[in-house]
Amino acid sequence: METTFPSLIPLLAVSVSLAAVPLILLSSSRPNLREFWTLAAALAKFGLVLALLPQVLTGRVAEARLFELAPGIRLALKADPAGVFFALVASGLWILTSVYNIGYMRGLGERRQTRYYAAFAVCLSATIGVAFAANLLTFVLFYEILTVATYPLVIHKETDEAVRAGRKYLVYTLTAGVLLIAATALTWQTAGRLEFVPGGFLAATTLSARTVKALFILFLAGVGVKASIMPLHGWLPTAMVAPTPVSALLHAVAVVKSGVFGIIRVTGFVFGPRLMAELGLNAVLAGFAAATILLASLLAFREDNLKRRLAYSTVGHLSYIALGAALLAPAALAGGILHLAFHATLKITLFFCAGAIYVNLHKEKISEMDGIGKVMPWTMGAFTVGAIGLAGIPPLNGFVSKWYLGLGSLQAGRAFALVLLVLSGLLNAGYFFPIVRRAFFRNGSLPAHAKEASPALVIPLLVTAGLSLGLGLYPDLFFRFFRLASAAAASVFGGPGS
Amino acid sequence: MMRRDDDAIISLVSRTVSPFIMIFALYVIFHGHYSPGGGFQGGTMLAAALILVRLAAGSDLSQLQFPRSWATPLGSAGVLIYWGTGFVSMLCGGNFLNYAFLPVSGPPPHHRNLGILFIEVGVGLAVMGILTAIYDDLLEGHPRD
Amino acid sequence: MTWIWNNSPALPVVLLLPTAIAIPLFALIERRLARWLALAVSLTTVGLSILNLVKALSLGPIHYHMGGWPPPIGIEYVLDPLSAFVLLVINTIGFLVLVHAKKVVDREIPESGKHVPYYAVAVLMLCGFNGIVATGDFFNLYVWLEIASLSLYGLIAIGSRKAPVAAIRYLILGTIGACFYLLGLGFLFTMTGTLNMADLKAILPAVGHEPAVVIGLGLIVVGMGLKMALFPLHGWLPDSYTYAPSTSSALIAPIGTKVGAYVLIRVLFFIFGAAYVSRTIPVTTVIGWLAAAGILYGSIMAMAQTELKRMLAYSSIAQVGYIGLGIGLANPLGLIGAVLHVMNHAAMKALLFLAAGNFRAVLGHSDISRLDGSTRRRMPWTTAAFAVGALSMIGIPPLAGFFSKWYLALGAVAKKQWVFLAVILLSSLLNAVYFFRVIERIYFARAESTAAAPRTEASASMLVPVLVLAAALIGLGVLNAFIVKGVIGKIVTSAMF
Amino acid sequence: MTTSWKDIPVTKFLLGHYGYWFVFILMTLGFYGMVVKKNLVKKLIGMNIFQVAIIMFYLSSAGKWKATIPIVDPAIGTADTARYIDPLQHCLMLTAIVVGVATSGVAYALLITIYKRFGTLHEDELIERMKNDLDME
Repeated sequence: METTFPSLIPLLAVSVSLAAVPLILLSSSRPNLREFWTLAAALAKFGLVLALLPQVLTGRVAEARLFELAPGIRLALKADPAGVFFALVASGLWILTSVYNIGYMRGLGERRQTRYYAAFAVCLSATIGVAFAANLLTFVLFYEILTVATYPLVIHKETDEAVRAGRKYLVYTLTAGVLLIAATALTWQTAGRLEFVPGGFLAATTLSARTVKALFILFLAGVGVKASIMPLHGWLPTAMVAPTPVSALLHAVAVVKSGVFGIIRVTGFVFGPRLMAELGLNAVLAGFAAATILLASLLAFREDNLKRRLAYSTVGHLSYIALGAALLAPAALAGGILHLAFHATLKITLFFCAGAIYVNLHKEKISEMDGIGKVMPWTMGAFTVGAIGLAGIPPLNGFVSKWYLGLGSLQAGRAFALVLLVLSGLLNAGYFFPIVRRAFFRNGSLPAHAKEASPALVIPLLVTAGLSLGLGLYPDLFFRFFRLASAAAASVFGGPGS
Repeated sequence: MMRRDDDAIISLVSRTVSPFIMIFALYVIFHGHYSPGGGFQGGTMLAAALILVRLAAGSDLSQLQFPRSWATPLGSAGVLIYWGTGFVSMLCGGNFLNYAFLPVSGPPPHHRNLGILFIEVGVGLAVMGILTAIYDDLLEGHPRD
Repeated sequence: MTWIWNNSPALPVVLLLPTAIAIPLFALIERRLARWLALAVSLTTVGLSILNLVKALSLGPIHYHMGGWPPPIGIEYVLDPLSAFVLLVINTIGFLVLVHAKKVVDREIPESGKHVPYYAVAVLMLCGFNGIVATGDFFNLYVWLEIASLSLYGLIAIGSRKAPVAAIRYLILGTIGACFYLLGLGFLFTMTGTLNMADLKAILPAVGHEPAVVIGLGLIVVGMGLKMALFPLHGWLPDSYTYAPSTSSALIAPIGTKVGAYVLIRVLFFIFGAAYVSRTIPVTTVIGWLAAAGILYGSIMAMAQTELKRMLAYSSIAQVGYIGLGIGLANPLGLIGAVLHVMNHAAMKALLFLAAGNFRAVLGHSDISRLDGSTRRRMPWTTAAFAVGALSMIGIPPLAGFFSKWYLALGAVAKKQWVFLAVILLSSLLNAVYFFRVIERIYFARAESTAAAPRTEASASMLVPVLVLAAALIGLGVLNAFIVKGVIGKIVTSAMF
Repeated sequence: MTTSWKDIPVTKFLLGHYGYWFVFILMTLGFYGMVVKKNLVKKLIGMNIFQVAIIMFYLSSAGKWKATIPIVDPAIGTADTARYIDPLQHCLMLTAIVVGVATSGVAYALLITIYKRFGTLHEDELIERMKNDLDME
């Protein structure tokens, strides 16, 4: 059973990057200082999140209860296992992305870098806020801030295409936000509480089945857009016009994972497994997730643009996590939560690779990538690692999470999910390995002076690739991801709703 | 805007009648606090007297009787008299317009009597000034062809 | 001090009225005195409003008998939490706009002879609004209403070449509104024989079933609907706001319509009571549905506009609809939403109109299609504040605009009015469409000329109010629970539900 | 027993409220003028008629049968207030008249400005000329 203790660390973890924003803006004319602030904030944030880890592993949950946002609803932050898990992933990868950002932005000589770094910092604050939100209103608050803060990043290039993508992004996410607000208002008004409780709190209220079902649909639509569950995924491939680090951190980790994390919060901490099973809500979620996994994998084949292919792959993998939440088995949920981290390291590796290729050779299309493996061996080596991982082949971490998902599907007595996972693994291999083959085993027409990308680009992607491998071999290494995920899953299934 | 066909009779009659209207207007104002009448009515009559002359003698000649530039300041002064009466009673410890607290000698009914008289005078001035100003301004604003 | 303490309910009106008249007189001595006098008196009223609000919250309603005559014979001024709160909002916004006014007045009012009258009339308008809100007497309210309206017509007509046409249209409709109010009041008066609000409230239950009372209430609602531009009685609004000088729009848009809303809230929930207006006669239901239609209409029309001020004007129609919706819900949460939105929308609209004024002052126009990246580079602070205001209008937490929608949404859920809920949420999205259109141009459209535009930010007097309002939007949003619990909670408990 | 035509409920209602019918007709006339007439001056005249109708309405509610003006008459005394008509409405309407005058003043000032700028007071023509008026500022 978890016990809470008051602590300011969650609040600090959220606000440290927010505090960096004015500093970044003020030092806009001195790029080195500006990037120093970003890196400092990233390190501080990661350190703060890490400081929460020992406590949460012993079952003690740090909690920062601030003033009331509305009568009866506080702005409250709680570092429970699931939250710490997500915060660790997001803040840890922010450090790497920051380093990568510097190489990428300077390599391309992008304009408006100050705005870019500032918006990035706000996004990270909002993401950690989403992770630590202790109730639905706080969650909504950070969720909406995340939406708005990502918008400048999506249309950073300021081309017509980028502006159109930005509009599409806003239409999708703001609509979702509005539905989420509606769901929250409905919950507050009917159930009278909004605090996340492991195992859910709606079961303890006397809501009619119809209301609960309506609520579930609203919530699912609300968080489903960021989690890009089909048919709500349309914005994600379009948003790939953003600079690659944005796609890497936000569209593989922070933003989309906030959506999936929202699904976990809603299913595990609002509705609870028992209520879900009683009303058959899990079948709805599982159905959508399963369809998304399959369709996204198939659609990925069509895309020649590397980043768009990665985007479809992301859509599919996000639904792994949603599926994990829908199976209502401890192992499946643990697997889903694990996949949240493991997919992040893998996918960020792939995006970093795509970005490095773009900076170095200005190539975006897969069909033009013949032979680049010979020029950029480190980059494409890391790419291969990521591809193997996403296909779920041992010894990479993608296998571990998939293994637990598979276990969970058997635990829940739903073998179809296992079949689906295997099939999806094959499809993943099907759309990633040709790229690897092209890169290494074909001769392309590349400029003679082409060489490996700059260290600021290559080191982060090697680190993430190494992380993927390390976590595959020892899932509990470094950050106790495995224990955190199991603790979170156990709390949901051991909670009052089970 | 003097026109050649100005009628001597109209001019003479209105000039003669105007003072009498004013006298009656003053009567109405100063008896307003205990009999029918008061500042509004009296002020309107005063304005009527002025406007009558303006109509008859033309707006240029009538300036000799009551210059246009006086109208708005007089109106303002009227409002300020009204306000001042209220404010003085406020300063002397009463509520706004509570004449019983006016700093004059005599019993409270006397205060009230005097207070309402001040008010009527203020209102009368204000109404006269403003109505004349409206007339003048509208005339001035009209395009002369 | 005790003198101020004793007279504080009447003092705002008592000070504003002579100042409005004294401004032209003092301006004869020194023209700049006009502005300073207006600012001084406006700041004083802000202070007095704070005092009054504190008094009303801690000591209960304050009654002030004009002339020492107790009601129902005399006219009384009543400051309960509702009126004290609305007064504080009005006076604060009024002060900020007057601070901002200097450069806009210089620029947008071409004839310098009209500058002094502008300040005089603005102060007179504030006086009228203070009177409307503070008075406890229905006929006195009518008189203040007309004083305020006449000043409004003047403030609008002072603007561009077409402004007088907009003003006369507003005048005709506004007078119809006032006449309806007066007529409705006549019906109530003949039935009850009193004009004092508290007295009327006490007598009403005995005669509530009489058709004359129903007709009277209906007429008052229509009249006030006209004044607050409740759809479909909004016809006067877009032109008036567009052609008026920016500083007038910034004064009228946040305050003008709110006063109509205040009177509606006062009459419906404090005189007649929610049970009467929602069940005996379904007035609030009608208001609610009209407001819902108005929200959609205003938002959609706003999307079609190419001129910033006109867009904001249509957005005002939608925002007034929110208040109408809160009234229409006729439950405590709806009332919280409505009252909170009175404050939030006042702050948001003032901010946006002032920012539009800054655009006009610096760029010489406020055409959305001509705004681009250079705008942001030339005036970074104004654009940033504008963005905050726009996000608040859309309803992004934790900005103020989100929370009024939150309470309205809760009210709609409590009443099981799903259509209203849908309208509130849909309008957020529509707001997003037309505000992001502007934000997109300001921040992300490439400048026509690639030459680096010099930074020509608006002057300090124009910038400070805008930034203060932007900060206020964040503050009011984050701290809304304090306001809702401390102030609006008391308003709701004193209402008749 | 013969019932007079005056006792039929409808006619009784009509006759019993004849003052109000007068006011009502006046009001409708004024409202008609405000809404339908295209000339702005006529609109204002309609507005004034409307205001006068409301003033009449108030005053009619003050009247009492066989009562006199509200000035204390020693012959009547103050015991029976029903002998005096209600003075309140007259005071109120005095104010309303002043308001009406002020409104008219502002309105005519606006009309003069409009006429100077656009050369017409007819609404349709005005809209037409405003469209052609290029001076947006």
